Amino acid sequence: MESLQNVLGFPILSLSIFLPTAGALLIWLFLKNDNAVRWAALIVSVATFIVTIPLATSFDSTTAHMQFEEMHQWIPMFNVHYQLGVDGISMPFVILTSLLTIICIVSAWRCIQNRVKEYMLAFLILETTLIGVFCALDAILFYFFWEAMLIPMFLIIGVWGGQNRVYATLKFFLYTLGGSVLMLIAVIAMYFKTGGSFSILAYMDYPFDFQWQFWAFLAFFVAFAVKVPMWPVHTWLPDAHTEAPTAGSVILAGILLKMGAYGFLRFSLPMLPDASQYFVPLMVGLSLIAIVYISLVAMMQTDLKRLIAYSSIAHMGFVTLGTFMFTGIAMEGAIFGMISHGFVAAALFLCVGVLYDRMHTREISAYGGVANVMPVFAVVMMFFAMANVALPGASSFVAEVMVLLGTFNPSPEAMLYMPISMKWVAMMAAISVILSACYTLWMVKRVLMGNLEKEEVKGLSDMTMREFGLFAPLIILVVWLGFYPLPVLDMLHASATHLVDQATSSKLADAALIAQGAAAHVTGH
Amino acid sequence: MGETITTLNTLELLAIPALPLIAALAAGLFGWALKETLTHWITCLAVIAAAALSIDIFVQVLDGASFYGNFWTWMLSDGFIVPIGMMIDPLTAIMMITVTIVSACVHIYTIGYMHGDPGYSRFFSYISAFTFSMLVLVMGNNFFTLFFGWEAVGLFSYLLIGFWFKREPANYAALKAFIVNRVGDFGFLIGVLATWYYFGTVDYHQVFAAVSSFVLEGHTLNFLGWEMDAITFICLALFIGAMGKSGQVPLHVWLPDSMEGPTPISALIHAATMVTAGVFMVARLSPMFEFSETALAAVTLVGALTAWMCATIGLVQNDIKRVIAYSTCSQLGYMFVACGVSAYSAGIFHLMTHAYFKSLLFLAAGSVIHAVLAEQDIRKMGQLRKYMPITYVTMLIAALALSGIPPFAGFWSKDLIIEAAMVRDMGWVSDVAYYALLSGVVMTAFYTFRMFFLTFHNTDRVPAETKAHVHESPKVITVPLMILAIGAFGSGMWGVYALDITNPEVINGFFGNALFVMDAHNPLMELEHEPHHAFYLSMPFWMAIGGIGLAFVFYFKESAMPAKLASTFSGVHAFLLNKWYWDELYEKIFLRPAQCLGTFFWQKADLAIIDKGMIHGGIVDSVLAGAAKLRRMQTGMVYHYAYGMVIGVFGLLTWLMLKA
Amino acid sequence: MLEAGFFYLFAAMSVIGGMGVVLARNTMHSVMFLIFCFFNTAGLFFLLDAEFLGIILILIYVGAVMVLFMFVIMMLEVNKAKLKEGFLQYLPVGGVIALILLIELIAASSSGVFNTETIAAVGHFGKDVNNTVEIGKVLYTQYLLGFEIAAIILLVALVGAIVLTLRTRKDAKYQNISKQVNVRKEDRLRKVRM
Amino acid sequence: MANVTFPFPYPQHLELMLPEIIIAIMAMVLLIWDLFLGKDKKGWIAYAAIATCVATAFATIQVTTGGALTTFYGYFVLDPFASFSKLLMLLATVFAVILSLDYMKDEENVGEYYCLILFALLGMMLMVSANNFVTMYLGLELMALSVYVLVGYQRDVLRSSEAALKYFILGALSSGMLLYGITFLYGVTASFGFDAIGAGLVNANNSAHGVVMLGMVFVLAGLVFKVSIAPFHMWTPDTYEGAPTPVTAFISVAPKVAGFVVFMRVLHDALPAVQADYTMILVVLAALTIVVGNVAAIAQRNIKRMLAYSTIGHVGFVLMGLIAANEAGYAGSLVYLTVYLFMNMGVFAIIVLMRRDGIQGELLDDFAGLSKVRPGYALAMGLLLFSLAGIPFLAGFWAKYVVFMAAIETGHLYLALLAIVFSVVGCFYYLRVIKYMYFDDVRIEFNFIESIPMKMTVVVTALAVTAIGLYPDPVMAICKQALVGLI
Amino acid sequence: MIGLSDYLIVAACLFLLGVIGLFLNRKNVITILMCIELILLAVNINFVAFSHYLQDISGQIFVFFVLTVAASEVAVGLAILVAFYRTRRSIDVEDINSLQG
Repeated sequence: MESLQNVLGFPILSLSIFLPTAGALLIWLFLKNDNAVRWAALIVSVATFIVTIPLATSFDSTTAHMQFEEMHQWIPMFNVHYQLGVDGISMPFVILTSLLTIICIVSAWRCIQNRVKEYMLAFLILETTLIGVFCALDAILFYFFWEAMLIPMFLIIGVWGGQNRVYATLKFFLYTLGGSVLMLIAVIAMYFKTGGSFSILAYMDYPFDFQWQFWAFLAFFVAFAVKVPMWPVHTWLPDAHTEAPTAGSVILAGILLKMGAYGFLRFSLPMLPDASQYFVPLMVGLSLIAIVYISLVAMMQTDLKRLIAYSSIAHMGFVTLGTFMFTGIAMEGAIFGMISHGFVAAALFLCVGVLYDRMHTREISAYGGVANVMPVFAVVMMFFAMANVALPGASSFVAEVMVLLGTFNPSPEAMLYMPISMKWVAMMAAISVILSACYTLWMVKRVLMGNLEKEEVKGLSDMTMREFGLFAPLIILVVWLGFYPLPVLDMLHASATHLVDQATSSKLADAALIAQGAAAHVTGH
Repeated sequence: MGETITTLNTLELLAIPALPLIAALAAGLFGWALKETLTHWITCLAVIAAAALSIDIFVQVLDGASFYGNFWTWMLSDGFIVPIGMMIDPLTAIMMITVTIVSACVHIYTIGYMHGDPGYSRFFSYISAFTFSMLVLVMGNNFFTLFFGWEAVGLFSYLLIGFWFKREPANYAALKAFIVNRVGDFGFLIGVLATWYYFGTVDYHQVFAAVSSFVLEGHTLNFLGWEMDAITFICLALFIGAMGKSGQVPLHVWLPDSMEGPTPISALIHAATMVTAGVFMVARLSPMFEFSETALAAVTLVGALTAWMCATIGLVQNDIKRVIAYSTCSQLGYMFVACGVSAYSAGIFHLMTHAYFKSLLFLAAGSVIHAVLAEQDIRKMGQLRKYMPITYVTMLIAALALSGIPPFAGFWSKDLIIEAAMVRDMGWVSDVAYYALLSGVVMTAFYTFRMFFLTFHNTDRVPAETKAHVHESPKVITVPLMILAIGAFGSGMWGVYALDITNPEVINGFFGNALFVMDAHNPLMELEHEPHHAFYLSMPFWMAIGGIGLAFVFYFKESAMPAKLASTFSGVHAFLLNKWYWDELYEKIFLRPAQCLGTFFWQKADLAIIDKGMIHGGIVDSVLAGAAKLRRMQTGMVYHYAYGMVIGVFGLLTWLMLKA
Repeated sequence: MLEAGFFYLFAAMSVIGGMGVVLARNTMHSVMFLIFCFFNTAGLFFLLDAEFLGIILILIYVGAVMVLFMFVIMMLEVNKAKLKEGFLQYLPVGGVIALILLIELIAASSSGVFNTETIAAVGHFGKDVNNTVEIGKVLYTQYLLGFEIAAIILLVALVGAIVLTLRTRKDAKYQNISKQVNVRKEDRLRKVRM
Repeated sequence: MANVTFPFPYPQHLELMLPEIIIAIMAMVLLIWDLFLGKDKKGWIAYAAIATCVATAFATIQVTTGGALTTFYGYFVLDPFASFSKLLMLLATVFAVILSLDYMKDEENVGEYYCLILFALLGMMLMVSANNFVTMYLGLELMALSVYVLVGYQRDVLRSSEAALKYFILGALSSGMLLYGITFLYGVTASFGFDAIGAGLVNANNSAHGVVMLGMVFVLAGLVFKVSIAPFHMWTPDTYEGAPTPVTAFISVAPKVAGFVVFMRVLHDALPAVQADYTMILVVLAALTIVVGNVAAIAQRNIKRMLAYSTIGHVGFVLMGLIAANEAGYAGSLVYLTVYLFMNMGVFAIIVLMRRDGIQGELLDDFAGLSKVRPGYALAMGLLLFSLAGIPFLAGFWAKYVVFMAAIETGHLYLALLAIVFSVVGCFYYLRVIKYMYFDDVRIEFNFIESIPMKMTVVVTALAVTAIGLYPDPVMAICKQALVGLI
Repeated sequence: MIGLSDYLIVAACLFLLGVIGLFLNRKNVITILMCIELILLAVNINFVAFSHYLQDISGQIFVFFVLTVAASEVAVGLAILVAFYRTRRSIDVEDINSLQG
């Protein structure tokens, strides 16, 4: 796949990747005062956001090619390049990241009082790595950012987290690291297979034979499934979410989970279409488990953040389900679902944060009747609860419907190895309509509703303007995307269609040719 | 996408849902700044204006005007397009006036009823928003617009039932309502998915146009080993949605509980509008249902069962609103039977008349409750007619209408349904339906008048301390009652004689081609062929009279009889009093297992097996055990270290030697 | 024949000496066995025309190194030692391993390359060939680097041994060289104002 | 018998040995100078030692040419390979001396201490320049004897003497094994030169196979002992713990470099004929080493012991490059060693900085709350530990990456898989230290040594791992260049 | 006739005696040092034997170096031993146990 030149004539991706780190360095070196650090971090994150906006405005949505590309030698010895570029699939995530980082920084304004500087630095560096993951077009660069992300996140959970933070953060770190190392092995193996290239785009074109695809898929699968997370490697997420500080949960739910699904989109489907088709039953099965099983688990939670964490897993089940239907609708629905979930889950965690800042407990049973004393907050939380339930009018509805439609009518390639009709899968998935309502609204009932009985709750004060300011953009975005998803869908469309083409066109014929030596020269780039 | 067909003013149409929406937003977002007066003026005026516009539209539709068009593209992807658009035809128009008029009355009524409530503006915001949602539901021109309205009314119903969020039962009722509705929505969503899958579109016109050829192509699908027609599958799935919204067995359980909400809500949502959405949907989709005998039979059976069962429960309830609520379920059952036997127009007709008299009943009940200081138990009322004459009279009108006494509205529509069920030949299904409905009439009349007599006649059982407060309600409450009483009295005759709503000639009748009935199915056509009989020849009429008479005997003459009967048939009584134990059943088969399963998956599968067993027990423990073992091997004794080295050399050497 | 007899004598004696080193309870006896072993090994060296090495084995090893051993043993007063249970506990496994290793070593040593057919015994040198001279010729030329390094190794051993064992006791009289060197006039000469 | 004609030619190109000569002379000069210094001025010896190392480094760069040159009748070789490893060892020595500055202040015989470090360095430099077993053995013993003494330098501290004793006994056993192996290789090829042995083994007759295996196993046993490969690793934790911390730092890096360089030469030059056999052995040993190192470290409470096991784990990774036995593999091992030098020296610098009352800073808990008191040190330590754990944007990642590349290229996929899985296990104990530093509250009063050179060491190493992590290409390129002479 | 392999076998015996003595020994460290001497002795026998049979003097040179190094090792080893004894007051192998785990 050849790529477009950078239309801006300006390394905008590099800028958006390294601006936060540069800012972090300056803050580290020159600022002492906590308030100054807060403002500086805010300025840096806003600046980064502003820098990423041209990505959307100058984006050519008619093409699936990589855009704003940059390419430099990085490690010539191993043919590793510093290669960046975005297409319709990754571009929204870049903006999502830069937006959520602002929200994270603002959300920590008051509730983080110790080690403010380190906190802000961690988030800015985290932003660098996250944007890097979505922009990287070189497998090693991708892995580089993918793993580097662990360091700031480890510290964020571990330093500013809750009671059980050490366990949670170690679990998070080791789980994700353990998953992703296999990806490194697979990537290195692919390097040798393709004759010495780490280019993701080259991998997409290279005809791997089935055996290869099978193992590579499994290796990638482990890496991405842990990150998504998919059952049964999901148990780190509730712990991490529960113990993380509010902003940590926001970024975790908003971006980090998306990296796994993004990995499937960027690696598994286009590079290994035949294995992807082969593993559809597995992916579908795990997605359904995520939707049904995890929803039931979510329902029984007694801890607010755990509940939302489990609900995130359930929603990511929809994303993985849509990803493996190989139709444009489901694909777009899945990607849209990730974006939407980025807002909704982030907002729900912020809601919990608002409560936690006042009460310092996440136990649902400690609350009750909050709506009496925090009416504005109650409205906001109710709004996002309904968005979590995927009521029409919220962005999540668009995603859910599109995924379900795609699942009802998958491409024939997705059905190759599927023992049962996808219709039943779609129906199973649609049970989420009921279950999500159960766990979300039950939680809402227990927290917001009821009479004021607990003394602590009586003393709560409603949201401040700053807190409301955090939610306002999210509310606008959720409603906007709920009623007018077309701009985003439009940006996705060409890339998603292209991805579906890649995922549904078998590489085996080419691989056979290669094996015969008839087309030995087709070895990628 | 179908091209826009319009003979109506688009702006006027848009204004109808927009006005309540704007009012709702204003009341909701700026309620804290607006005074109570301003809030209710804004919302009431907006809804009254919407009602006026709806009437205007209705008049134009009567003249043959219609509208079909899209305004907005909601979702768009590969071959999948969801517009937001409107379709105005007689069916829509009649729903619009019903919704807006009842809503306007409720708005006005609310001014009095909710006066002084801390959530005053919030309440107005909700009901206006609800009106908007309901209008979207009926005016939409595709399945997704329908679904949008469908979910939105569910949402506002949830919010309104739980309006008094300090009250625990209200919160539970709200939750129950929403979740049970979501069960229905699950079916609906499947139906929509299947529709899109088979028809490639979600636009009414396009789907309807394609149905007959689609059926001829004979698509089937396999459901758990049962081969069924695709159209049947779609219709059944959609009907599950209708069951949820309209409180049909077995998804009726939320409707009586929803009486926890303020009374205006019960009138607006749980009598007149939202719960009728299911009926409306089946009628709207009659071109699809008509092609599936199975689906029609299911609709009929479910309707008949609900009509009968909820009537039996209504017999023994003591909460004034619950009695009315069960009667709502029961009447909705009638409407579904009408649809099931393909008498859609009768169903819609009953829907309209029911809207008036049932909302009247609720509002009057609300007036009573308001008077006796929020007491809802009819055993603590009696002789109230002396204090509240207007309420008494209006409620009597509504009770007569509900019981089906001519010439009140209920008679015309209910009688038609029962007769349609009689003449329609669907094998045993229609017979069952017919007898169920017939026996339902007796019970309806009985429990309605039981409630009525106990409230307004009988002995005065009002506690002394509340007696001082008992008085007729203010004008804002009584005026809507009177307006609705007009509807409850006259809408039946108006429908039959002015609109000719029951004209079986589909094309020439009131509904034109808004409803579709296969010629072979049309029971109204058969009724047309039979001579019109006088009302005193009608079976249901006598049944109703019988019911009222029985109530009269029990609660005027033989006051000891009811208790005696209850103790004689204590089992049956308890069974009915406990609503056939549906709640307990659901708790046993859904709620508890789901909780158990959730706990099991969480504690056992996630924590015990995956986390403790595999991760900790499997990986972490073995690594730690390995670490401890290695630590023990490092004894500190130099000879052990030397031993290790020698073993190493020995092992390698022996291995190589053996290999060679 | 005579040579073979001496070989077997020296070989047997050195192995017996070795066993004595390992088995003797008294550490001093072990040292004696080791000395015995060295003597016999020196005999083997002579049989192999390596007179120089044989001599220095006796002179340096027995004469210097083993004396050092004895000196330390006497200094530390550890000549009595008891056989501990660990010996018997590890003996079976250790013995088996040793046996198998021995078999392997012998198999390798007597394998094809080293048997008499392949490497025939060379005759002994005449008197004109002086082993010491031969060694000297190479040692100071070709192996000069090694020789230099060996010198440094000895230096390091010297320094190391001193560093580790030299004690500057408070009550002992010893030279403080740096003190002596850094001494200043004022320190030595004290003017006493009378 | 040897026929040598006199006058034997004087050794040519002695200037190639200039670095070694400088070190040897300076060591002896310092030994004498020490006698003339007052107790409070012993620190000068250290600075002189650093200066010597710096001068030697320049000399090394000066004398290095693009190819392999020999002197001393071919018993000493100077090629970029040797020079590069000498530079590494010099750097390690400089760091070790800096770490010792304060640590050894109160010890007796400080002058001899630095001299012994220089002698050990000399031994290692000779080792890496050895192209035959004689020079190699003597260099090895020179290093070993110096290091035994250094380890036992705190003679009044029991564990120091004990560590030295254990190291000595096992080291002697290992050199005995090494020698025993050498005898057989000599017996088969009648030579001590690596190249000659290599050629001899290629031509050796088939019946010699058993003997060659015997020789190979014993030689390998002797060599792997020095680089702490399981099951010849057991001295490592005890010695690391007992030795004075600067010495631990020194022996955790410099002898490993020397050992691996010699190992590479032996494998590549002397044993190519039996590559299949030794690869098999090394695969098993590498797997065992990685498992043992990473797993056993988890159970440790003492950071020096933990780092000892961590060293064992890392050595297993380095060994993977040797197993690959191609250009990428050897270069990978060198990259690994280079990166490892910075990481380990940095970590030990911080441990030394924390010393108080002799042992503080050795237990993991001692680091509790470090980030609150000294955020700079905590940050540096964090970077170094993450680097050791192999997390990207830090150098440790690339170190692992290069050896994985090499291993997978040569088909050792399973070894790579095992290694990478256990590297995850290994992460745990590094993270635990970070946990103490960042997540826990201060438990003890910190009392840091305030020493500019040591702070510089910390800064330099932390910057180095970050810089290499961000742009590893120069190091990789240099390491690849450095293979001239080996390949 | 006495062949090369006979000498090698003698050396192997001594080598193994040294090795066994090293790890079976439960007495004191001095015995261990002596076992190491045995091992080196075995090595020397090998070298000398090879040197003789291969007619190559360099084997004997190596023995010369080995002897030198061995002497140095003994010096250093005994010095360490003495230092250890001074703090531990014992040189029993069982008592070298403060570092473990």
